Order: sequence, then structure tokens, then C-alpha cells
Amino acid sequence: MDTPQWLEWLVAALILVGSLFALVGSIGLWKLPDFFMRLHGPTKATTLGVGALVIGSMLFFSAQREGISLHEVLITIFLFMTAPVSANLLAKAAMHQRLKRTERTRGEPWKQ
Amino acid sequence: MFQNVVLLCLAIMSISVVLTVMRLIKGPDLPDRVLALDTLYINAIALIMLMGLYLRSDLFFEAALLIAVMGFVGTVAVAKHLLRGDIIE
Amino acid sequence: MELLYSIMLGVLTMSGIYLILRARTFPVVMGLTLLSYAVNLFLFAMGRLNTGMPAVLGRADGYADPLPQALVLTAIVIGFAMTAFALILALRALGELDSDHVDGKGDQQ
Amino acid sequence: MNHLPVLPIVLPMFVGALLLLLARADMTFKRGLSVAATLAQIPIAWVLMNQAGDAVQVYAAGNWVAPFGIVLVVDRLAALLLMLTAVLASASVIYAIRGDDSLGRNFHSLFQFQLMGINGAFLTGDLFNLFVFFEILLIASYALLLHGAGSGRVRAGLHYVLLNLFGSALFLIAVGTLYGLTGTLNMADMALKVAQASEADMPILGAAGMLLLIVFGLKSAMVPLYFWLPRAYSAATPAVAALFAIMTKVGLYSILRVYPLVFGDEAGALAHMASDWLWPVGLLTIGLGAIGALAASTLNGLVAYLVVLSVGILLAGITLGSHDAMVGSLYYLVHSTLISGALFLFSGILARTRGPRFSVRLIAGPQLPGGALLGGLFFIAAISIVGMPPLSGFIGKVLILGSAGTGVQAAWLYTLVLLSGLIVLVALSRAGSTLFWRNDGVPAAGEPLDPLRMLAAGALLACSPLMVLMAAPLLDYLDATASQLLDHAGYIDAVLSVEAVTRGGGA
Amino acid sequence: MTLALIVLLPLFGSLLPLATDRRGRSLCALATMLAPAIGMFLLWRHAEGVFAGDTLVQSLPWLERVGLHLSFRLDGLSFLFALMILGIGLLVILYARYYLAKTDPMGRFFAYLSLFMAAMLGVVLSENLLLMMFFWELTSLSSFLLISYWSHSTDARKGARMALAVTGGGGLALLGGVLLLGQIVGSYELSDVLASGDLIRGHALYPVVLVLVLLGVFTKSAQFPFHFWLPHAMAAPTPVSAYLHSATMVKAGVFLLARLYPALSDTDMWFFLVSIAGMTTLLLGAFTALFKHDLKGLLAYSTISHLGLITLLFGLDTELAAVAAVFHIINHATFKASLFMAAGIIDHETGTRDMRRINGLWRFMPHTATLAMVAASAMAGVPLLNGFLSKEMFFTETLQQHQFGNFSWVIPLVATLAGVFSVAYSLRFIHDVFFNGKPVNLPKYPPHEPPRYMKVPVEILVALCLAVGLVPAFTVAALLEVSASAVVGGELPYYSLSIWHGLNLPLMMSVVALVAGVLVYAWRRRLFEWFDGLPPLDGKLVFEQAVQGAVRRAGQFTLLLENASLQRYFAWMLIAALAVTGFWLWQVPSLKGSVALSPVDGVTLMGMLVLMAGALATAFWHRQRLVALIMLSVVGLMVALAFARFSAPDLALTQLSVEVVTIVLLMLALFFLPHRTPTESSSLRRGRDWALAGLAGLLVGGLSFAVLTRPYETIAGFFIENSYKGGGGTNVVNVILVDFRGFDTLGEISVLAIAGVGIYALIDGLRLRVPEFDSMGRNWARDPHPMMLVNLSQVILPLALLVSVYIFLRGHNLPGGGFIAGLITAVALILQYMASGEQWTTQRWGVNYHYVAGLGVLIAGLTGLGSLALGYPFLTSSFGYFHVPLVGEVELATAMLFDLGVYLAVVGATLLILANLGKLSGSRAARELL
Amino acid sequence: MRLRSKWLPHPLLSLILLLTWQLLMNATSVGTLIMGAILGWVIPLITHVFWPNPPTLQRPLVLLGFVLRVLFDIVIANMQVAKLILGPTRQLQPTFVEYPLQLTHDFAISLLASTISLTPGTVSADLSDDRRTLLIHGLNVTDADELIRTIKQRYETPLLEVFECSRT
Repeated sequence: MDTPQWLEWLVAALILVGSLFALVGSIGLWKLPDFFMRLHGPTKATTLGVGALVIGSMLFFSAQREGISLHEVLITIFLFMTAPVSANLLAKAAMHQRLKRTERTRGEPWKQ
Repeated sequence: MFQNVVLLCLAIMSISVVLTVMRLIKGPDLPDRVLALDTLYINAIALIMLMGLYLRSDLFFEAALLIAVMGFVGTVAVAKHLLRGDIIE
Repeated sequence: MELLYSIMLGVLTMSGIYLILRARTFPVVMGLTLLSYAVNLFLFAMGRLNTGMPAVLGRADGYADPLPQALVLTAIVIGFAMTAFALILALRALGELDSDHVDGKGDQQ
Repeated sequence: MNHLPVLPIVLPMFVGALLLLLARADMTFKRGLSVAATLAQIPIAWVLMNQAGDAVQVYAAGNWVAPFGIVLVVDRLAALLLMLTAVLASASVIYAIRGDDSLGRNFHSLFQFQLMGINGAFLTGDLFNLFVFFEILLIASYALLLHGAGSGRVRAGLHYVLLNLFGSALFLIAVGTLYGLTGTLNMADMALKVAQASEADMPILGAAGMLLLIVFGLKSAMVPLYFWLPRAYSAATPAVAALFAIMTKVGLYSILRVYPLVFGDEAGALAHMASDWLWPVGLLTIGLGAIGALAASTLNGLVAYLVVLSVGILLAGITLGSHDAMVGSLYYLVHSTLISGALFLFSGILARTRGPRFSVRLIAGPQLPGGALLGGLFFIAAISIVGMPPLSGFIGKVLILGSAGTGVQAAWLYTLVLLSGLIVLVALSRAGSTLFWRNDGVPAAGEPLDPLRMLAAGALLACSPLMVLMAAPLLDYLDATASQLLDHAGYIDAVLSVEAVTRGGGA
Repeated sequence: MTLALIVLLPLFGSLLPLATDRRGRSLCALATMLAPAIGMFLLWRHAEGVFAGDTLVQSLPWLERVGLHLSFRLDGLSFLFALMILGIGLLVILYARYYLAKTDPMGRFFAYLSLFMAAMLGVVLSENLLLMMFFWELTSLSSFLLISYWSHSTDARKGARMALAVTGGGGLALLGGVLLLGQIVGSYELSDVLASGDLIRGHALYPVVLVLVLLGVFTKSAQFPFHFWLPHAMAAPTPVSAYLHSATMVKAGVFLLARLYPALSDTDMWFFLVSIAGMTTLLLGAFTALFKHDLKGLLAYSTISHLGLITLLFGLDTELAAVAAVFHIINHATFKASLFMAAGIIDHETGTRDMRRINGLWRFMPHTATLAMVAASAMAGVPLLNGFLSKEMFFTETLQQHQFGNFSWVIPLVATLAGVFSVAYSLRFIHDVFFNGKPVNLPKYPPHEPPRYMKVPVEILVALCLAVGLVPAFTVAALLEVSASAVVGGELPYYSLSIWHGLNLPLMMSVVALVAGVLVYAWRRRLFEWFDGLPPLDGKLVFEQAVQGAVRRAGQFTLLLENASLQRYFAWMLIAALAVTGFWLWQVPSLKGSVALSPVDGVTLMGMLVLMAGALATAFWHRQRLVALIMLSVVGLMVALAFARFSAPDLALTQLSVEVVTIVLLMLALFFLPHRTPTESSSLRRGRDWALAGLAGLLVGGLSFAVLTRPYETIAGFFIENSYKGGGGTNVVNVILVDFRGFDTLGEISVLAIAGVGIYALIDGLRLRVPEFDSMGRNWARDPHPMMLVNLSQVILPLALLVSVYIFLRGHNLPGGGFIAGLITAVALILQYMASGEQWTTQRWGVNYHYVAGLGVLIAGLTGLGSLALGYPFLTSSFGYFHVPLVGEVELATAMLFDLGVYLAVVGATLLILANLGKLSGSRAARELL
Repeated sequence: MRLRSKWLPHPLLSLILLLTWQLLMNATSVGTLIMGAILGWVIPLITHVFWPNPPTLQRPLVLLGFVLRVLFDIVIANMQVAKLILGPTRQLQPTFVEYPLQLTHDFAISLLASTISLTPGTVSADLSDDRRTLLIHGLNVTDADELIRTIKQRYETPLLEVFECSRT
């Protein structure tokens, strides 16, 4: 089945946005100075990154075949559910390990 | 044209993976590495989905879903290990 | 691609083998895991490297050789069982011998 | 439709799985079930032995014909080894039900799965399926070896497991390469494909084939791959060690099955490629086995080295390649398996009688109740395994040596077999006289003799004189076995001509 | 088959004494005598034919393939030996009845004796050489039992072991020789072998055969340098010595010389080997015998010496020498048996065998003394006794031999010298024991004559000595004639058995021997002193040291090979694999095949680089185990991506799930294991390991490259074609798994189930020390079950179950299936365990995973069995499409049921493994909360 | 809303499962509905042992609004965070903030913590043992109180309404 031109453009834009957000997450991971800050990069940017990709993919495959393809949304739902928990556990681990943080950090992590 | 955009996205994701792996190797601490691993899983999902788009095949959906599940479980396991040592206690 | 793939297999094997030759259980088990990855990839490649040809009828123009895939699937699961056993055995050895050596040192004979 | 060929695999599988479901059931019931299932293997094997006499039986599992599906192939050799396994396993399991089986968990289930693996390896005609059955028998053997745990078992078991994991990896690489070039997994089909392979592919097929040899060599405990065996076998529970006597033979069987067929006469540059390597390896194995036997400090350690030694003799015998040598090797295979099994069981009985302080270490121990009986039986077993008349070992050795001709090969073989015989004689006489005659006069702290255990060991031992008395029919069978084994075309033909069942009922 | 009967009677007769053991000693002895007595009778029945010169062969074909037949032969030689074995055997039984102490188990003794007798009869009566080998080794074994009869004594054990090692070892050599003989002749039947003398002597392997056969002969007959076992075999009860070392065991060797004489003799090699061995033994034995203070020791060395004499005679290789040899065999048997018995009586009555203490017994036991003195005189070769006759013949023959050329005089000289010593030790036996002052400090005092019947055997034998010595023509001539002609295999030349041949050189030699012997004995004190000053040379010590040295060295060697280092074993295996495969890969003309390479794309390149980096990082950082573990999971992920990239979605799914479970497992283990590995191996070792690893990598990479660039024809087309038609599914990989190769899968889930069960057994009873601090020395975090995780895991479980149902159901047609579904379920449940703890979960979810795993295997198996009922082979699948109202087409396939089995087995096994691991720390979390 | 019973322990979960099944199957038909219903019924039956204390849902519509708001916030947040990351990192002001909780139900707290993690520049790092305080790490927080206020207003209040209005 032919995909309408405008849809292709939309999908292309969406996946490009998604990829770029994923890239931003990775840049953050690489660039930010301490662990707690790095934690923000991936857990946020990649959720939206993948989210945009998923929407793009949904649109694309819905156009490809009969009916709509929604099951990709499960991936995003799943990531939304899990990413905070991973982040939480990692933060706990980091606090437990008393990782160094940049000097300008305000507030204190708890002792685990 | 569409294929080219997908290719571009793949290239972007590749850079992203490389950055992640660099963090993975550099560390310096274990949580950093775990975080990088977690990110790598997410990147893998993106890669897989892009591959599916490139090949116009929806056979990759399960793989992406599974990476999400398994990446989470793996991260939880390592984090738990760092916290408590024993992950099933 | 074939050359690259083969080099990758070689590196994977090399890392695995090096670990296998270590003196403690844990690196050895990790080495065996790496080696089993290498072996699975090797076995898989025996159906040649195909792009976009999953062996699902009606979903692609051509089909990759499904047989090695089935074999690898079996091999993965068996490999998992074996690795698990070896690992628990290493724990048992730790409990019984109070050592994680496999080089004959570290525990009283 | 004759479903018998699948029974030696499926029966233990069901019983094994059932025993898992009955994990909490009454031990007596589990024992009974296990013993019954094991004993049932004997008549099955017997019928198969008779059926295999007419022609090679081929059973296409899943009704998919070769080379696409997995076929089970029952020829005389496979049937013989099934019988051997059945006998050995029956004795082992009977020995075990007197208490050894409750040293750890799920003994009987594991035991049945072990049988499934061994029988499967003997029956399958498919290379990858052989791998699967290898793994079944290995994983079951790991668990059985560790049955009852203890530091010795764990240490030896760890080595055994890790080495075999590596072996499995090599197996897969070899199978993969063979598939990658021939495009098939069925051994018969592969033989045809290898025979047609191009010049450029030959060396690669050769490399894969030789890799396979390493794998089989690890299982069969040849130099330099046997190092795991002595510690492992001597650490195992007696019943398990006795059953393990067949395990090295699985490796040998695989060599016997794969190399003459796939890399046999028709294989061009690869014809008989394993022989050049196996010959010196066999001889070295004989030598090192004998040296190890002399050095052993426990009885079961000694027996373990005798297993190695017998593997060496068998390898050398097989490599001779002639029909007569094959007959001799097969006879010796049966003999050495049963008698090493018997010796392991005796060793277990002895260890119990002498008590844990002395066990079967070759040191002066307490005075034994029933020492004369035990000593006598040990004596018989010893002369049988050394290869002295009037027992089966003698005939086995005469057959193998007699088939060696009078050339250089014979010179090597005679020297090593005879010298190793002498060394083993010295080792066993030292062991026997120390165990049974030297004592510090203190009555044994161990248990009294158990009749059922004695029966199990005695039954295996009785096979030795029986093999002499029944030598004529047995050799006739082996004669036909060797002919069948060397008739590759017949085998290939039988496997590839199997037809799918089109109508139910097979009417 | 009367001949077979002669052999078999004592064989089965050995059961009689065991049966009658409790019924009294005399009955036991009588029962034992039954078999040899009947044997004697049977033998006598054949005597006529034998004396007429016939050779009786009775044959029963047995193992054609081996060449082993139950064939027996009775000719002069075997008749003579059978006669001696049975005759002396009967006497020994009678003697032993009185010799054995009340505490000695008599039944066992006689059983062994009968067994030995049977073996010995078998040796001499066999027509088939292999059959003879049968009995030959049996003599070694049964003599082992006899010598070690008093097994509580160290000497008996060691003596027996040595005898077995030497004679048994010789027997093995003989076996080699016999087998080669059989190869040369083409038959093991003696008749054929004896008739093929020229063929054998002309064969290139003749020297080998001869050496091997002679090894057997020399060890058995205690020829130098294998003589040392015999004196130590004296630890046996004296009846045994009397039997084994006079007429039987040691004579087996010379019997074989005689038996194979026509086939092997008449060459220079034979002459030199046999005569030199004989000569050395003759002299050495005679010399040593003089210095033995032990009565039986003296007799033992005398036996060695006489065996040397007989061997020498055979070595001289003339027909008359052969006659003399046979004659001396007879004579030696009679006088030596009687002497041993006499020695036994003395030992029995005095409690010692030391000649320095036993003196002047004449006063106490004149009867015995007389008998012993006559026998000893016969041994010394005193005229009018049988020993004299054969010795004269021997001296004569030594003078006839010229093969040594200018040194031929050595043989008569040695013979005379040996004669001198022989007279001297015989004299010592007579004088030292029966005269020479009074007994010194005897354990039993005063000694007296033994029971009446104990002397009867000695009397009979001594009478024979006298009879043969006095009237040889009427006693032994005929027997000697037939037996000797059987040896040489034809007509005998003329010889005379008369006592007086006139004054000739041999007589002079005898006289010299007698006179010099007396003189030597007179000077014995000096000689003893001189001998004591010699460095002690005991064959036994040498032998035992050799054996112990060998054992020690074997131990060191074995430890060198098997040093309990797995690294070593791995290295060996690796080297072996590299060697054999390298050998072939080296020969490949071009590694690259004919197929063109496909292009590389950037993303794949990046992925593979990451994979390689991960692998190398795992290896490099293996000391920091957790870091290595993380790297390992990177590799796992990339492998999954590679599978996906190269068109294997099923594999990617499986790899992902398995990888996570593996990592979880590794992490579980890592809790207890050390977190860091100290540096242990030297940099050299690491270099070696990298080199080995590199080579292995090269091998695998090379193999892969070689295969990937070569074309192949595969059976895959069949699967793709039949997947839907015959298997009812569109996911070919899955159809292969559950249908085409369902048998593999059945095996595979069995492996999983077994692994689960095995691991469960391993964990059972295992308690590990819980580390109190983490790898950085800090306390563990307080919170065992983070709340967010607990909540999330509760939500995820139903979703994951849903997903696994989805993956399971679609598996047949799309990527998925029982495995992956099972793993997802397992992972979801593991997450519960991780989040909420083992105890919490087990309390709520009391499933016994044994059952699940077992049920899985059962269901899969039963599905396979179902097809049997329809007459199809095991595991034949069937499927059909059914129209269900509202729902539409629904496919039902037995493969689904099979897959359900797979699913259950996977879930059961995985959880059996993982869930139980939580128990290792002994429910630490629950403990801490208290 | 007391539909909980032995036979239908988690009706909401059942509904979610039914919906998810439709998503998974990528189609809706009578067949998938039946199957989804069966699964939605069976799976909670099996798994309810692991979920002994499920939340009670009071106002589904508020929840829907909450979800939409969060989704919107996520999009905005991502842009902001992207800017932060790509910009000069030296100016960032990372902060640990202790957030006093009003919510008491476990599930609700988890939901709030997740929401915080998903939205702009904040990650819930830990929960105090008494479950009264949430530790939040902010990537760039200029005013901690402002942050606490925002969270309370935008997220915690609706959640309180949805899950715990009966108790407050």
C-alpha cells in the first residue's frame, strides 16, 4: 500500500525528532559533570526520544497495512513506567556509594 | 527520500550509541556504567525500531518491547546488587 | 561484511578464551558465556548473513536459512542451562572448599 | 509401525519427568519405578538387537524423513550399546537404592534422564541431535556426579563441568562448519555431501571434523583430554561412577559412528583422517592410563585410570580399522565397561565396609567382615580387567592383538598392551593385597555387607565369565556388527530411503 | 573328551574341599584327592597308546575367530608331566593334611591347590597354544593365592605379589609370542606349530617370537635374571613349595621349552640365549644355595640351580641333551619334592628353618633323617641314586658342545663348578641339620618324628629315587623314551641309562665335584664369613625398590599432568584443538571462497565495534568483576541486535531474555564470590594466554570467513516449503523447533529441567557466608525492598503474563513461541522475587517448580506420544483450522500443545534455578527486619 | 466501586489487560475481545496474590486529566532539559530537595515519584523510611521551595483526589 506523501514527511519528522532527543540524552550522559546530573539526561530525553519514534512508527505501519498499528505504544507505556524506577534505584545506589557530586550542588543526599 | 531520513536517524543513533559506550567505558563509577548500560538499552530500542522502519517490517516490535522489559530488569538487578549485594533475598 | 563478522567472532572468541584460562571460577564462567555468544553467532552465520529476510512466510521477499536459527535457539537455551549449572556449582565449591580457585591452588587438597 | 527404537529414549524421559512430579512421594515407590524402568531397558534392547540383525532400522521422528527430520538409527552396534547401557544401569540403580540415592535430591529422576541422554546419543542419526543428547547426558552427569556433594566431588565436578562446557562450544563450531559447507545435519546425507565436496572445501571440512574429534575425545577421555576423568570418577558415588563407565564409550561410539561414515573411504582427501591422529593418541592413552593406575592412591582412583587405559586400547583397536580389529575392539568395549562398572561398585561396597576413616584408600585398614568373599570377587574382577585368563579381558586382548598383524603397528600395540598389562597387574596386586590382607587387626567400623549391593556388583562381574562362556554367539553378533559398521553404503541407503508414514496405523 | 576331563576334574574338584571343610580334615583331604585320583585313572587308560608312541589329540571347536579351541593333546611329554602333576599332587595333599595347623582354613588351601593342579594340567595337556596361555596365566594366579595363603604375613604378601608380577608379566610376554607364532603359522594348534619349525625359524619375526617366548619361560622357571621371585615364594606353606617348586609351577617354563623345542630350537640364537641363561642360573643358584641358612632358602636356590641345569641342557640343542633334560626333570621332581617335604617336617617339628639352630636332629627323628639324607644325596648326584644318572648325562653333553668355539670349555667347567657347590650344599643339608652338635634354642623342644602318614609321601618319593637310581631300565626307561621323543619330535639316538659307563671324563667330573664339594663344605666357615662381607644383593629388594620407585615416579608424573589446575586442562584441550584443526586449515589454498563479500554499512560496523569493545573490556577488566559483568551484558545486547540485524527476530528475542536471566544469575553469584580478582598469573603467563586465545580467535574467525565466502546447498528449502503445508505455521524457525526438529527441542527442555533439578540439588543444604560489607567496605543499604520497585513489579507481572501469552500464541506464525514466552514469564516472576524477596513471594506463590518443569517435559512428551496412537511416529504433528462462530478461523495444532510443554519447562526450570538461589543467604532480609 | 470479589479481584486491572490485549493484537475483533476478556479475568486471578493492597480509584476523570497534564509536561520538560544539556553545563545548579509528602498510599507515592522523575529536570532519588519525605534531585533548581510548590500543586493534589480523597 502506498503511503501518502504527507504522512511520510510527518513520520520522517517524528523519527528525526526522536533520534535527536535520544542523541541529546547520550550527550548529556557524556557531558554532564557528576552522576546525579547525568541521571537526568537519559531518563528524560530518551523517553521522549523513543516516544517520538514510537509515534512515527505507529503512523508508518498504520499506513502500511490495513487497520491501525497501535501496539508500539506499549513500548512507551512500559518505558514510562520503568524509567523512574530505574532512575530511583540508580540514585539510591549512587547515594549508597557516596559518589562525588559537583561542588556547587545544593542540598545533601541521604545516607543509605 | 524517506529511506534517507531513516538512514540519517540511524547515523544519529549510532553517534548516540558511541557516546553511551564511551561513558560506559570511562565510568568512572559503577552507577555511571549501569546508567550507561540502561541508556544503551534505550538506544537499542531506537535502533531496532529504525531498522524496522527501514526494512518496512513490523517483525521487530517484539524485540523492541523485550529490550525495554529486559533492560529494565537488568538495570534493577545491578542496582539492587549495588545496594544490597543480594538481589533475591 | 563477512570479513568484519569473522573478525568480530575472532575477537569475541579471543576474549572468551582468555577468560577461560583464568584461575578463578567467575572469570571462567564469564569467559564461557562470551564463548557461547561467539559460538551462537558462528552457528547462526552458517546460514549466511542475510539482511531483511526473516524466515517468516509472507513477510519478506526471500528467506534466510531457518535451520541454523533453530539450532542456535536450541543452543542458546542449552548454553544457559549449562552456564547456570556451572555458576551454581562455583558457589557450591565456594561453600565446600572456601575458595573460588580452579587452578588447584587456594584450597587444601 | 514399529515404535520400539524410540522407547529407549522416551521411556526414561517420561519416568524422569514423572519422578519430578513425584518429588515428594514415597521413596520406596520412586525406587521401584526407577528400577522397573531401568530393567525394562534390557528386554527392549534385546528385541532391538534381534531386529537390527535383519537390517538397519530407521525411525523418522515426527514423520519427517531424512535428511530433513531427525532419524533414529538402530543398527547392531547401537543396539549392542543400548544393551550394555541397560545392563550397567540396572546394576547401578539396584546398587543405589540401598541408600546412595538418598544422599542428595532427585537421584532417580536424574538417573533416568542420564539414561535418556546416553541412549539418545547411541540412537540418533543426526549430528545436531547428537549434540543435544550429549548435553542431556552431560547435564545429568554433572548432577549425578555431584550427587551427595562433598568437597572432592565439587572440586572434580567443577573441572568436569567447565571443560565440558568448552567441549560443547567446540561441538557447535564443528557442527556449524559442517552444516555451513554441506547444508545438512543428517550424518548419512553428510557423508554423501562430503564425498562430493570440492577440493577447496576439503581442508575446512577436515578442520571441522577434527574439531569434532576433540569433542568426542574429551568425552571418551583420550590424551591429552582425559585429565578431568580420574578425579571425577573417583569422587562420584559408586553407583554413578559405575554408570559413568559407559560415558567414555559414548565418545568412542561417536568416533566410531561419525568418522568411518562421514570421513570414510569415499571422503577423498579426508578419508580416514582421524586415524593418523588416533593411533598415537590411543597408544599414549594406554601408557598414561597405566602409569596413572600405578600411581593411584585409592581403589576407585585406580579403576578410573583403568577406564582411561581401556579407552586407549579401544582407540588403538578401532584405529587398526580392519574387520577383525573392530570385532576385538567391540568385545573389549563390552568387557571393559562392565568390569569397570563392577569394580566401581565393589569399591563402593568396600568403602562402606572399611568405614569412612579408611574408605578405599590404599592403606592398611581394619579387618573386614566377609573379607574373603569381597577379596575373592575383587580378585576375579582384577584378573578380568588385567586381561588374564580365564576371563573376558583375556579374550578381548587376544582378539585385538591378534588383529594387529605383524607390522610396525603390531610392534607398538604389543609392547604397550603387554607392558600396560604388567603395570596394571602390579598395581592391582598391590592394591588388592593392601586392601584385603593388610590389616591392623581392629574389626571394621563400617557397615556389614549388603546383599543387594553385592548382587548388583556380582551381576556385573558375572558378565565376565559369561562373556567367555557365551563368547561364540557373542562374537558372531559382533562379527555381523563389524560388517554392518563397515558397510557405509548400506547405512546411508537405509537412512535416506526411509519413507514417511502416510496412513495411520501402519496397516 | 577324557583329556579335557582330566583338566576339568580338579577345576571343579576345587569346590569339594570347600564343601567338606567343616566335616573333618581327613574327609576334606580325601575329597580333594578324588579328582586327581580319577585323573590318574583316566591317564592310565591312555598309557598304552602313549607308550606305543601315539599322540592323542582331542579337539572341540570353540572360538574360530580367536583361534581358540578346546583341544587337548596327550603325547609322551604331556603324559610325563601329567603323571608328575597328579602323582606328586596326591602325595602333597596327603602331606598337607598333616602339615596344616588346626587354625589354617584347610578347605581354602585345598581349593587353591586343586585349582592350581587343574591349571598345571591344562598347561601340559593343551594342544591349542591360546588354551595353554589360558592355563599358563591361571597357574600364576593360583600360585599367587597359594603363596599368599598366610596373607597376614608381610613376607607372604610381598612374595606372592612378586611371584605374580614376574610370572604374570612373563606370561604377558609369552602371550605376545604365542600370538605372533599363531600369526606366522596361521594356527594356534600345537600340531601345526610343531610342524612349521622351518617356517618359524625362517620368519623375520623369529627373534621377536623367541625372545617373547623365552621371557615367559625364564620368568616362570626362575632363570637369571628373573630368579629372585622364587626364594621369596617360600613364604608359602611347605606343601605348596614342595608342589610348586619341584614338579609343577617352575617346571612349566622348562615344559614349554621342551614343548616348543621342535618349533623354535636349532638356531644360534636359541643356543646362546637359552644356554647362557641356563648356565648363569645353574652356577648362581648352586653358589647362593650354599650360603642360605634357611632350610627352604637352600632348597629354593638349589631348585633355581637345577632349573638352570635343565635349561642349559635344552640350550645345548642336541637331541641327547634334550633326553638328559627330560630325565633330569623327572629326577629333580622326585628328590626335590621329598626334600621340601622333609624340610617341612623339620620346620613343623622344630618350629624353625634356620640351619644355625637346627642341629643334630638325627637323635630325635632318625626315620625322617634317613629319608632326607637319601634325597639330598640324590640331589648331590651321588651314585646309585637317580640324580647321579641325569647328572652324568648332563656332564657328557656339556663336553659335546662346541658352539662357543675356543671357549667351549667354559660349559663343562661351569657344570663341574656347579656340581661342586651342589655337593657342598647337599652336604650341608645333611650334616648341618642332622649332625653337627646339638640343636640351639629351638622353639619346639624336643622335636620328634611326625605323624606316620606325613612321612608316607616322602618315603614313596625316596623309594622312587632309589629305584630309578638303581634299576633305571626297569623303572623309568620307557617313560623317558616316549617323553623325550615327544620333545625332539622323532626317533631318539642311542643312549644308555646304565650306572657304569667306564672311567671317562664325565665320571671324573663327578668325582671332582664330590671331592671338591666336601672340601668346600669343610671350609664353609671361612666362606660364610667371606660371603657375609659381600654387599647384600637381594633381588627382592631390588624389585621392591624398583616397584616403589616406579610408583613414586608414576605419582610425580601423574601429578605433573594432572595438577588439579583447570587452566592446564583447558590449555591442553585448546592446544589439541588448535593443532588438529590448524593442520587442516594450513592446507587450504585460499581461505576466501568464491562468494563475493557483501558491503558493510556504518550502523552495523558501529554495532560490531561496540560488541568487540565490550568483549575486550570484559576480558581486560575481569579483575573488577562487576564492571566486567556490565561489559558482558553489553556484549549480550549487541549479540541480540546482531541477530535482529541479520534476519533472525526469534533469536534476538531469545538472546535478550536469556541474557538478562544470565546476568541476574551471575549477579546472584557475585554476591558471595569475591568482587575482585587479585593478580595471580605472571605477565609471561598472561602473554601465553593471550597468544593461545588469539590463535583460537584466529581459528574461529578463519573458519567463519572460509565458510561465509563459500557457496552451499542446504536442506533449508524443504523447511520453507513445508512449513505451512506440513507444519501449519508461517514462522519457519518455530515450526522447525516444534515440528521438524521437535526431538531436539524435547531434548533441550529436558536439559533445562535437569539443570533446574540439578541446581536445586546443589543449592540444597548449601549455606554461604553472607558478606557483611560491599566491595568498597561499606555496610549494605538498609532497604531490602525499595517501595517503588515493589509497586511497579506488582503492576508489571500481569502485563508481562499478558505479553507472554501473546508471544506464545503467535509463535507458530510470527516470531515468538514457547521458549520466549516462558522466559518472559520467568523474568516477570524473578522481578517479583527481586522486588519483594524470596520469602514473601514463596509465601504467596507456593508453586513447586519441580512440578512445573516435570509437567512441561511430560506434556511435550505426551503430545509426541499422541501420534503413536494414530500409527504415526513419535512427535508427528497434526493441525487443523476450525471455524468458530464470531471468532473466525482458529488454528489448533498439536505443536501448540508441545510448545506449552516447552513453556512450562522453561518457566519451571528457570525459576527452580533462580528462586532457590534466594535461599542461599538464608532469608537475610527477613532476618534483618526482625 | 466495591467490585472486588473472589472472582474478579481487580476489575480495573482486568480492563487494562483487555485493552492491552487489543493493543498487542493490533486489531479488535470478536475473537480478540473474547480472548482479552478471558485473559483479563484469568491473569488477575493468578497474580492477585502478589498485589495484596491495590489502590482504590476514586475519580477516574481527574486521573485522565492528570495523565494528559503529565504528558504535556514531559514534552516541555524534554525541550528544557535538552537546552540545558546542550548549553554550557557550568551554569547549572544541581540541587537535592527534600519534598514533604502528603500522600500515604504506597501506590500513590510511587506514582508521584514516577511523575517527578518523568518531568522537567527532576528525579526522585529516594523515599525516606517513614515514607513522609521524598528526596528529589534537580538538574537546575534556582528555588527549591518553588519546585516543591509546583509539584504539590500540579501533581500531588490531583493524586490525592484520585486515590485518597476519602481519607483527607
